[in-house]
Amino acid sequence: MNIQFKPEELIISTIADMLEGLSHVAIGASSPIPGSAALLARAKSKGKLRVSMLGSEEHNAFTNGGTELFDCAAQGRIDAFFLGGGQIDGRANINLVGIGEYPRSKARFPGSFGSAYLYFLVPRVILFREEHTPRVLVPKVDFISAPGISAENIYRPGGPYALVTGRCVFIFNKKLGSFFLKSLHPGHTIEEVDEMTGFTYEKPINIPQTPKPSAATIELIRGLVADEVSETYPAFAERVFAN
Amino acid sequence: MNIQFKPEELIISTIADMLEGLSHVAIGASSPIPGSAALLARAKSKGKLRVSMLGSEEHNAFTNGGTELFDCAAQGRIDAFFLGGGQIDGRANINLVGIGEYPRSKARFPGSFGSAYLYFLVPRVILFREEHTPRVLVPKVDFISAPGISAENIYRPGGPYALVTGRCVFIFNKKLGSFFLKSLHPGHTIEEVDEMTGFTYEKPINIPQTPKPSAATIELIRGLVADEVSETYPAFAERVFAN
Amino acid sequence: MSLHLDNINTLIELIDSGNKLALAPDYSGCAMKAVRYLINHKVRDLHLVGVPSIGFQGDMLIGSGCVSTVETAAVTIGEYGLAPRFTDAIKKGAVNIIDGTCPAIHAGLQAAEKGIPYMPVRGIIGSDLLKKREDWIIGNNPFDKEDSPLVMVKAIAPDVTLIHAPLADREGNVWIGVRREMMVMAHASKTTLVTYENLYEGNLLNDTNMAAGTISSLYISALALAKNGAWPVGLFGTYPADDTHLRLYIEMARTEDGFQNYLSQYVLDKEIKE
Amino acid sequence: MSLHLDNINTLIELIDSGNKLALAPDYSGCAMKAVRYLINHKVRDLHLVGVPSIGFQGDMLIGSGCVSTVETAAVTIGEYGLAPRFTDAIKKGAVNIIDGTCPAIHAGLQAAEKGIPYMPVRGIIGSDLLKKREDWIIGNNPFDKEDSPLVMVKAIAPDVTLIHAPLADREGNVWIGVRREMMVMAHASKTTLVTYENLYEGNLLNDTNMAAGTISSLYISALALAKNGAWPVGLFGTYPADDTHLRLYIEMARTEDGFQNYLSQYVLDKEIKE
Repeated sequence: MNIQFKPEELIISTIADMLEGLSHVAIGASSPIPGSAALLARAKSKGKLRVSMLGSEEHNAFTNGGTELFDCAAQGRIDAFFLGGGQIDGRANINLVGIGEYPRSKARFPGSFGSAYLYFLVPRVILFREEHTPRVLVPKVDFISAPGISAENIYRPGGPYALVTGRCVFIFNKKLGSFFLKSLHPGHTIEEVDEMTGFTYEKPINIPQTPKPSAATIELIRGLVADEVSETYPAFAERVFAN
Repeated sequence: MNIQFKPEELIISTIADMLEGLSHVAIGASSPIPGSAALLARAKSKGKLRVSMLGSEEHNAFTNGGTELFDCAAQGRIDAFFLGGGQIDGRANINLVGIGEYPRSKARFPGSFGSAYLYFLVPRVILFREEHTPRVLVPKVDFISAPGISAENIYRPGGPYALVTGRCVFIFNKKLGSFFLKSLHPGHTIEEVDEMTGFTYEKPINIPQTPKPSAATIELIRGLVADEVSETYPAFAERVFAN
Repeated sequence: MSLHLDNINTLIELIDSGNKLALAPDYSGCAMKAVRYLINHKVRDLHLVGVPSIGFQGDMLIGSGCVSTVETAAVTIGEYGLAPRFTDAIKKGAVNIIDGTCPAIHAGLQAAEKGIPYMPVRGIIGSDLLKKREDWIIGNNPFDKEDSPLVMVKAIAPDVTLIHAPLADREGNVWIGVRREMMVMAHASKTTLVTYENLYEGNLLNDTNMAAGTISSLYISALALAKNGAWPVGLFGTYPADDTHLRLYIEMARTEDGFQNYLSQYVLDKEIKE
Repeated sequence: MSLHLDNINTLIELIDSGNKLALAPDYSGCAMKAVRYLINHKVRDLHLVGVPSIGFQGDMLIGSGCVSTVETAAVTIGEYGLAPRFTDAIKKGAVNIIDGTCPAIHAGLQAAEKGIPYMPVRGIIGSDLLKKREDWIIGNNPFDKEDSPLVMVKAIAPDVTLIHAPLADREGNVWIGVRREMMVMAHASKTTLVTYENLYEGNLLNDTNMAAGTISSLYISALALAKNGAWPVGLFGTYPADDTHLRLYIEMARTEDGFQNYLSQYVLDKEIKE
């Protein structure tokens, strides 16, 4: 059986698998794909997974203002979070500030948000950036909004777990402080990933393909997840899930 | 014209005069007389004075839980507060903990509450203790819940302003670090106060009498104040203000 | 994922001897019914934390021998007088007292809420309270060496918070209104146990007005319905204290024997059979 | 003691050039109408504090030349793209940027709320943010020398907080529901100015349900009614953003000229005559 799916659906399914067995996943601003993945994982967990999604009324239990997400993470009550980056390097450093000399960046991004904190405190931080080019995945970020690794004496229960792009999945090896190519998305090649990645990374001899979503998963994505995520991201839901 | 009034009414009127011109007075637990005085001052201010009274629904604007009173004081938004003490000494140290060796006090009081903080941060702290005996007004307290004076390098916008008892009014002189007898309540003598006060204090040659409440003030106390304070202290209002 | 338990007994089993147990003062949310169960369970060596003070429930737990340490800004039963079993335990040295002050207790809990090791607090310096506290250290303002020293209060992370609330919903969300210190307690504690007066039909978080005063079920470990659960103390906005009964308690608890009589009449084996 | 002003003009006169002005992000309470007045008043040298980020109002104030410093965790207009006037000002070095991170901004405001000089915050160490901040110092846990160093964030005390809220009452109490960061802003600021969407009949503090989400008038310096006061941004629980207008803004503000056109069409002298 050959199931048709969109690239976004593959990524949603892939990220959702990384959330299996967790209790609480938080989603920051402007994150429709991580949000969809979390809602999919929630559906699969039969409600055991709690999702706190910024901007959602239905999936947001925070009642203590802007500080609660951060306090909650510090209390160890958030298992996974998502971060992106204008630049991401091979040490999993992320740059949400700008390109070029700081502060007069020649390309300025919005800013670091809570990354410099949540990257330290949330055990499983999944980096997600759909664009997989040497412009984004660089040897060394121009500005470290949040570092991928820390010295041993730094309190850091959290950190990078994986990097998911439009082409592949990397797993971060904390001991080595580098990424390991875990799988290539269907239709993408190692040569392409090599060429489009600005940093060096480990890879296995035989590179597996990112598992395709099952028919049941696709059904869940297009049904419940599409419906639920449209509350917060109507434009995204319309674009990706509408037939 | 000779107006009849109760000792409590004199004290209420005396304390209310100390609150004239202020913007915000807070009242802690179990403080019916300071509470009545604050409500009287509020009535006289035509509502300009805000009263925040623990236990009141009508006169309590705090919506941020137990921490708000203390934060509010630190912000400089509380002009006056009241403290008592199982013991009070001539340096305006107060003891809310117990008599004798700590911690196995032979007489144990409830505890220090917020005194160790509010005494430092509220500009005008009025000490009030109806019982005026050598047992309460001691040369030196057995335990300093909160000190009357602090070294110059200690951040202390607040501190003791006056001590009002059932017999007289003392004003605290911060420079000298001692009390000054300001007035004797009608019917009380300097000999009696000398005998009943365990600490030494300054006094003028001619000791004034504590001003008696005017007829208008008495009317206000028995009318509006009695009514308002009965919300929080029904037993007190019944005992003192009922004819 | 229901956190609702059938009865208070099961709820109380989540409290172990030796736990650091945070409790509210009489004017806030006191789970008095649950406390009577706790006494029946013969829990021992509790380290009570009054947030920032405790009243009748503290006195009863101390009198029942459940408590080894009391950390609080006060043990107070307000206008009723001095807390008789607490006062007696202090005199006998039967309980270890950690005297604090309200804002420092709030600061310690807020530090735990934020996952930071301590919080600076103004005031306190020169108080004898400071002499007895190893969890308070005098520090400096790193931004202004000329500034006053200030007290650094160590984080207070209770094992368990036990409170009574007016409302809870089926999801396990708990409404506490402006009694926000109970939210801080829940955030700071590993386990939060709640008894509640009434079930709220619907989801408290879905009503914008109610949500502002609600502790999310995220922080609630388990809860159980307890009608009149704060009695004989009052519950804010719900019912007043039972003045007659509280005066009776004060009268009986004046002596050790009288307190034991109170226990057998009103506490021991009573609640279990309810 | 009414804090109510007849019009937004009088409210805005309470903001001076050079003030440190705290603002909310687009998803919270943005006093957009008041911001248009502010632009008309030609206020200069503002030090904006985004709590913890700012959006359209920040971009407009920057583009109008009202701002010398932006202190924020982000300037973001969400899905609409990059904030055009902010990005341009950074490129030209026309504005001083103090890049922060959300929890540190909240911590700085909470320190001001508590009257303490600083608050410890976890994380951050190793971020380049730290290199540029003199108001962040690395310190230690005084209770455990083996523990990780941690950042001490200096208190942030804004001169003025300017927000828009769904409801206010005649007493000057302001309802903000779960958008609690606006309460912290008010507590931390010397002056708090509020525009509000609707007048609440009665006293918000007398309704137990509403009180939990209300900032007491104690912290409100002045307020003014502003119908549709958050437009074109949305107001939580009240109305959504005007998507079409915001896209138009983005389009026009792409260039300096386009932005000036936007100002003359929608901002300059408009509000004054309303």
